[in-house]
Amino acid sequence: MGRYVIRRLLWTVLVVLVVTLLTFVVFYVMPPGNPSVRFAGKQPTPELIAQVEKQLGLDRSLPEQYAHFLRRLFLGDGTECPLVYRPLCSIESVENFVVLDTGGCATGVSGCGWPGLGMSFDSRTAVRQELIERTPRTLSLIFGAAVIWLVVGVSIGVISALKRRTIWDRLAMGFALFGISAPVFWLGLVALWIFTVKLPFSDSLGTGYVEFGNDPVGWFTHLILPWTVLALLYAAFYARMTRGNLIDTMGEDYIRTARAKGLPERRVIFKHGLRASLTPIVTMFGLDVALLVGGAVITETVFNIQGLGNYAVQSAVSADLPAMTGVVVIVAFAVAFMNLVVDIVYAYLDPRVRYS
Amino acid sequence: MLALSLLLALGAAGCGGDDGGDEAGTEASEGVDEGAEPGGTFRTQTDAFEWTGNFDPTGEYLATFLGLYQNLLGRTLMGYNHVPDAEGNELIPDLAEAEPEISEDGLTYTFTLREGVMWGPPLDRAVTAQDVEYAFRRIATPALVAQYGFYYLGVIKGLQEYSDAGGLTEDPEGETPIEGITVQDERTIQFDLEAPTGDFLYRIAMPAAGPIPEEVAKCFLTAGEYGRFVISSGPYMIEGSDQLDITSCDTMQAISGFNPNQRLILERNPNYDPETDTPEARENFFDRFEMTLNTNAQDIFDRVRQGQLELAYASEPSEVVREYSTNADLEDRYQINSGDRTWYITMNLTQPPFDDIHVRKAANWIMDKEGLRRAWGGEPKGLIANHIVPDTMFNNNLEDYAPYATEGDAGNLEEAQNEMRQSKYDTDQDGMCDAPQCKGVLHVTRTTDVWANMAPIIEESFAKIGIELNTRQFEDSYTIIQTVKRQVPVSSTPGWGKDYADASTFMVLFDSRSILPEGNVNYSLVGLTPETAQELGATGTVEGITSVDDAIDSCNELMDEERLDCWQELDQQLMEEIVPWVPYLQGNADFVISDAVSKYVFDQASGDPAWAHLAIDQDLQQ
Amino acid sequence: MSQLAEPRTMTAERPGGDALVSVRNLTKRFPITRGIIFQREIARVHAVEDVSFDIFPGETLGLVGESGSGKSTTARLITKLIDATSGSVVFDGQEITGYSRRQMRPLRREMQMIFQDPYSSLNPRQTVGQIIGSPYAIQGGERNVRRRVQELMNRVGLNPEHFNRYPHEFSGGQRQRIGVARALALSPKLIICDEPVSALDVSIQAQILNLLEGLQQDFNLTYLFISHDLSVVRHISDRIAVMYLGHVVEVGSAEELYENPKHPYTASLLSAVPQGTGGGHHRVVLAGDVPSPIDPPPGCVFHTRCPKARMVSGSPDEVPENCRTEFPPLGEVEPRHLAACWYPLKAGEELRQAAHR
Amino acid sequence: MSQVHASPRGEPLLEVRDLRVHFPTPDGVVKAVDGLSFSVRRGETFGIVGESGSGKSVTCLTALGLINRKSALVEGEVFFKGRDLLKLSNEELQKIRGKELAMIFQDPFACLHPMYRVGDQLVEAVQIHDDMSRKAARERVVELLAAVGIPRPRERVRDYPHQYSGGMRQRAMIAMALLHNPDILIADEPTTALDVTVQAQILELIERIKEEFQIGVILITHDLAVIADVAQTVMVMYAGRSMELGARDAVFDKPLHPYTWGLLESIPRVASKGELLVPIEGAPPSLINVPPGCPFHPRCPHRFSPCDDQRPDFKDRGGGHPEACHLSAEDKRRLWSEREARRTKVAV
Repeated sequence: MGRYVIRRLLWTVLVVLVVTLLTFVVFYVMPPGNPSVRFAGKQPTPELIAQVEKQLGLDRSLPEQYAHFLRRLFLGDGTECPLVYRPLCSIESVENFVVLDTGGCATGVSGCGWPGLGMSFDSRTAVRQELIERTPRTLSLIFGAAVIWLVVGVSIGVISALKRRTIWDRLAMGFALFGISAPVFWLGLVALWIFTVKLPFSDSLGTGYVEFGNDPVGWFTHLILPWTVLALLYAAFYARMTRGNLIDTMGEDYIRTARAKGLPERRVIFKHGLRASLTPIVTMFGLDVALLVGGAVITETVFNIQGLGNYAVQSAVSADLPAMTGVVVIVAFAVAFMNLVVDIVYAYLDPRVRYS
Repeated sequence: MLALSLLLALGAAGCGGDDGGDEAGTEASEGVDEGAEPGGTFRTQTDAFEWTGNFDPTGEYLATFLGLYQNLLGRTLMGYNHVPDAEGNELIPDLAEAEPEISEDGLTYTFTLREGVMWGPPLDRAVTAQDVEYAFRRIATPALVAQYGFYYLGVIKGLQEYSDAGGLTEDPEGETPIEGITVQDERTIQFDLEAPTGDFLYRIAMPAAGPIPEEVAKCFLTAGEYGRFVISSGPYMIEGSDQLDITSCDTMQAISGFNPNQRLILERNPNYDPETDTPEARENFFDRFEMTLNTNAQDIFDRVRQGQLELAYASEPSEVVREYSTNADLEDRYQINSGDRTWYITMNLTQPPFDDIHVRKAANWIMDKEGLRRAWGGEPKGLIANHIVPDTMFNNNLEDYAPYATEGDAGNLEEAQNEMRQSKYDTDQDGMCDAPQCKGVLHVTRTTDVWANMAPIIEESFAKIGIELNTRQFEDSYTIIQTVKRQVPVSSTPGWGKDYADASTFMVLFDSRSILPEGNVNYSLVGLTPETAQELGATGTVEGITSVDDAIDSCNELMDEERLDCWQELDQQLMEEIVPWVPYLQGNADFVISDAVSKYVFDQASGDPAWAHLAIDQDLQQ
Repeated sequence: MSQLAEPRTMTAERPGGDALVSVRNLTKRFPITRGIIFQREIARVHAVEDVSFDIFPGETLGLVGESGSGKSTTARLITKLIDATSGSVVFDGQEITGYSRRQMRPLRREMQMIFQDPYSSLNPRQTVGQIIGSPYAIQGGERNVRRRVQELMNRVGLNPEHFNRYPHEFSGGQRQRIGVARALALSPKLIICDEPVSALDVSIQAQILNLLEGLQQDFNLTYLFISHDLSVVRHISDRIAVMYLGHVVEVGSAEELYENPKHPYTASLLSAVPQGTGGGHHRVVLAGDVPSPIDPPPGCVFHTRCPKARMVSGSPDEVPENCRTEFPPLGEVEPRHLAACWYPLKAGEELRQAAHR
Repeated sequence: MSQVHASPRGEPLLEVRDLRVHFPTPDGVVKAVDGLSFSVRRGETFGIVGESGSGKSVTCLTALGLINRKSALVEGEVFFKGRDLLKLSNEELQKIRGKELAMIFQDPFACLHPMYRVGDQLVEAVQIHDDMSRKAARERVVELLAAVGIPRPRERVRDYPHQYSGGMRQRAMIAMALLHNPDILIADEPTTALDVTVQAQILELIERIKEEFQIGVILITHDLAVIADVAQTVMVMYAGRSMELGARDAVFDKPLHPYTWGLLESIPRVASKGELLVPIEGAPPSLINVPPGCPFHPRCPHRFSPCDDQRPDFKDRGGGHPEACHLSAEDKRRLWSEREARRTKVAV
């Protein structure tokens, strides 16, 4: 088990490297425009462009840029760390690289450090800092929504599987169809319009993100709408999947065995039926959550939650390579990590699967 | 007249302008003024921060920054009163106690700084002439990427040489004096120019030319870094500035009130003395200013409507324009002023069929400009443009100049076909382009709503003279048309605004010396020579293109009325003899404000709200 | 390695005849790998071990064994759907062991397969006519193809008018007839029937078995008939090979083998078959399960369950040493009757007393 | 329809009277079981044989209440120890299921829940009917696993089903069925998915258990040979109806129904080589469109005028061997001996 996890983690690192390399190659092969031009003003001169290129490191070849990226990723931002984000205390210089000792540095923003992700072209802030600030927002969004969609989706799926071909089933599947076909941005705008424009009974339902640490209640109320909107699509998917799985499972021979044992129907469904039909959902859930780390773009934009998805789009539009790679690293890591978690959970849930 | 008004205005500083009456298609130019009271927090949101130089005054070229800095954060030697219309484009002494002494030959400018202008916390000392000189050293430091450094390099004596030597370095020992900048004493600074420069004072009013304190800025010798440490010399400062520990470079940490991606929070600068300023220039009503990011533009307008925000700093969706311009109750919440900007369709002089001037003229004749304005949201969005430089910048002298005027601005097929008949691409002389070059002509435009709405109108207009456009929308359409090698024949992407109220800031778009392989703004390639063409990879008809470089140079040397006349003539020459554009809209600057804004004033110089004059009624804030 | 599994011994079964298929020392081991980047082999499934036999033209060779005995793997090795680990297969005089995919192509039509589940082996989006006619389509006009397909359909007992129907419109037995017709279309020399009737109802089973027998006579076909159902195998086969844990343990004529099994496994297997005679016979119930093919027992693979070996040793817990250490070669015990056993059964010998639960 | 007793000894433990199970579907009513009567006694193995779709499994699932009552129309009576199972509520049935009436199924690979330990699944079955501590329940499970021949049962209770071989799983299923000493064990194709040697083990186990616990066994299979080997009484089913019911020897040696004849002639017998297989023409009918009259008549070579419109009664026409065929007793004897002769002639 331990060895398995270590091997999978090494694999994760490899995946992250491959994905970042791809990002570099794509950026290099299909540049969305020279980002240096933008930072040389509206009447750029070749000298200014060259200067910006030099500062952004774009004057170097792709392999050099990538090597530089890797060095930073593994050794930290080091001396590349501009004063803007240099940590305040406990700096030790080791062969030109500043090693950050986080102990005792409670105050102050330490945007640079390990793993180093470089400076955003766009805002000249440390990408690492940006990600540190944005990740909790996105995670708050995803996990709240995930809880909602799991509870709602699975419950609806179970009800509709058990009350098959009744009005309940039809209502539930109608909901699922609506959830799947309603575009998220439309839902988001409608939700906002209803709850902040037409029935503005609470400002706290509106857009924006409130830090949990500052105001837990505000954090919660501000996230209710985005959670619901984001969860709706997934709840619909999960309801459909749970229904299908449960209907299949309830036709399995071992369910018949459970009934033949004389188990009450409730126990047959909840102990024997659900266990088997929810196991595949675990896999989907893990991957869905991981992909949302960089993919909740529309929800984040509509509800003005400045999270990772938002950052991904913003950096792609402005050709902000370090920011893009930063998000890619996080998403790749999240996907690989969630896969590992899913595999472990799956092996726990389904004894037929073993770590191999 | 405007160039004249420069000096006139200097004499009349503080007394208001003499000719601010021209409406120039704007309404409510006086704004709202219902007994403005001081205090409160002015809240605005934007749907995107797009700093180009990360807020460092030396490099930052974003118009938003210009307005914020000049109104609230920094004093420049020369400044503006932050009022609408031509009066708002007039210069006043700001950090300087009076207008400069200018030598007879126009080469030497001597400024005296006001007494009592202090740096905000944590500096707490007087602003000196050395601080101004230091700003110019920064402009001349290549690593700091001064994006409009061309306004000074090669203009002020010795500055280019200083730049060539590398500018500021971490080792101050090697510093050499700049020949053309002399600090006579703490409060007196003298500039010596290479040649007479008619708009030099406008240039001096730009943020980069304002004072910058060396003790802080010396720690930041890479582009954009100082933006997180900007020390105020104006009425407001970035929140948290007083927390900045300037004992050494290593102790400094970014000021908390500004995060380039998320927010700009300003509070009153305790060291600002209103005595050093005039209420005409700055009234400074509110106590605090917040500009934050809201990725949902619709939500910004909803919040303004509900009074949760005072002003929407985002472009209005057309529904909002329609609602505010048709609902009488909302009329005074929708503020429209001339934005001193021109929106136009650019035609590439090297690419067929636009390498034929008759085709370009026909395009001007046929274009349904009224249709395009409708796509923008209609009349509130601006006046129909008939030439290059916005009328406000010519004191409306060319208001009636319309070489391709058509009825209802909807295009004139007869005139267009007359032109087309003279073109080599109309082989059968029927007024319709019939050459293969007119089929599938690449038309680059943006993906956003306005441009998507315009595309079919443009296509339809061109089709009337036989030109079939192949419209392609790009997220980064500017990058595409700014790359010469892409050889884009026609694009409706661009628009241009002034840096300051001199036509030179428009004419640079036709200067052949500014044609660059990438980041090129002379999209039409006016003045392209076969040699440059080869160098840059431009193909097509590269011979026989008229250059206006000499005309630009000669106008630039002039001052006052002559200068204005010179530019007006050049504008007309461009429109009739070269025809690089189809200008269609003199864009307005329109803003939606909430009930709580008790005083609204537009700042003509920056094209933004005059932040320094805005006031709020806290009782109406939600 | 068995030194007796030589061609001489094998052809001795039918002197004078040239085998259509000659399998010699065929071995297939499936590696079990672990690791993501560098795959390490951690174990092997001994699916087929050192198997040798011949199939003569016009005969039906039955291949019986329980699940996991390697009978289907052997079939796939003969048709080269998978590659052998070692050993050789000679088909119609050609050594095909090293043949590439391209070289196999002309031979493919000469050896066809009929599968257990006819439905999953038929393309649901093709009509019956297309399925059966696809081999013809390359040559000849459409009319001609249709005529020939309909002839075939008629021959296998399908209504030729159902030419344009899809597989799902047919019952299980009819689908198997489609499978048979498809296999016949190319006039193959060898048809490998892999459990062709196991999924069918008894009444239908008989129809298909009769059909296969009839076709064999009409077209002079050679069958390799794989089944776990010993009654069916006995009914249709001329000769039978019995497999256990990847090894062929006994080969002989159907009659010989059923009446007079030589290998204790064959004997136990036969006695386990319900006779339909009212339970009067004595079953030899083998103890335990078949060992794992990943780690087969050393020596004779059957020794862990062999009642005869226990009879020889005289103790229920002991077996003779050679059974434990050395795999017995497949040798001729009686004329044309081969068995791989150190202590083959004598005629009429009872295993019952050694059998235990 | 008259009550039918095939075997005279003992009192009936389970008695099915005129059972009908019909499933309404959009395509029509599926008459899965259509008027079926039989009874099972203690100590008897009652074999039901028939092809797929003949209704043999549905019969037993109905008896256990495992048919969704909402989707099926069930008529008739199933008397078990004096109670009509069809009139019991779901809760009452639950108390009987797995306790007095136990069932094992065809595919042991699919019948155990793959995600729970075998032992836990059995313990659950113990505890659902007996108020017993987990520990005691586990003891009972180990005891029974040992009884059904699972080696090292104390260790193997902790295994998951996939760690068991097919035979062991079927043994575990049998152990589960026996936990509460049921009166009747219904075995639905218990050996079909198993290898012959394992099949022999399982059949022997069932036989031994029947003797030891004196229970009634209903063995459902399509395999005539298995039935012939282990059943005392045999019922042949076709299209949801009983065709013939009698003592094993009577049914196999002197079968009275042409369908039984067809079945016997279609299977190759290990014992006798070279017999001609005489398949039954055609295919079993769809249960939605069961042919009128005798359901077998379209495939019957001996059909005559009443067969196609009159449904033959299922009744004892003498000899305690009821069947449902219009042929006269004499014709039946004659035709069967003719067919026997033809079949064996080929062999000789």
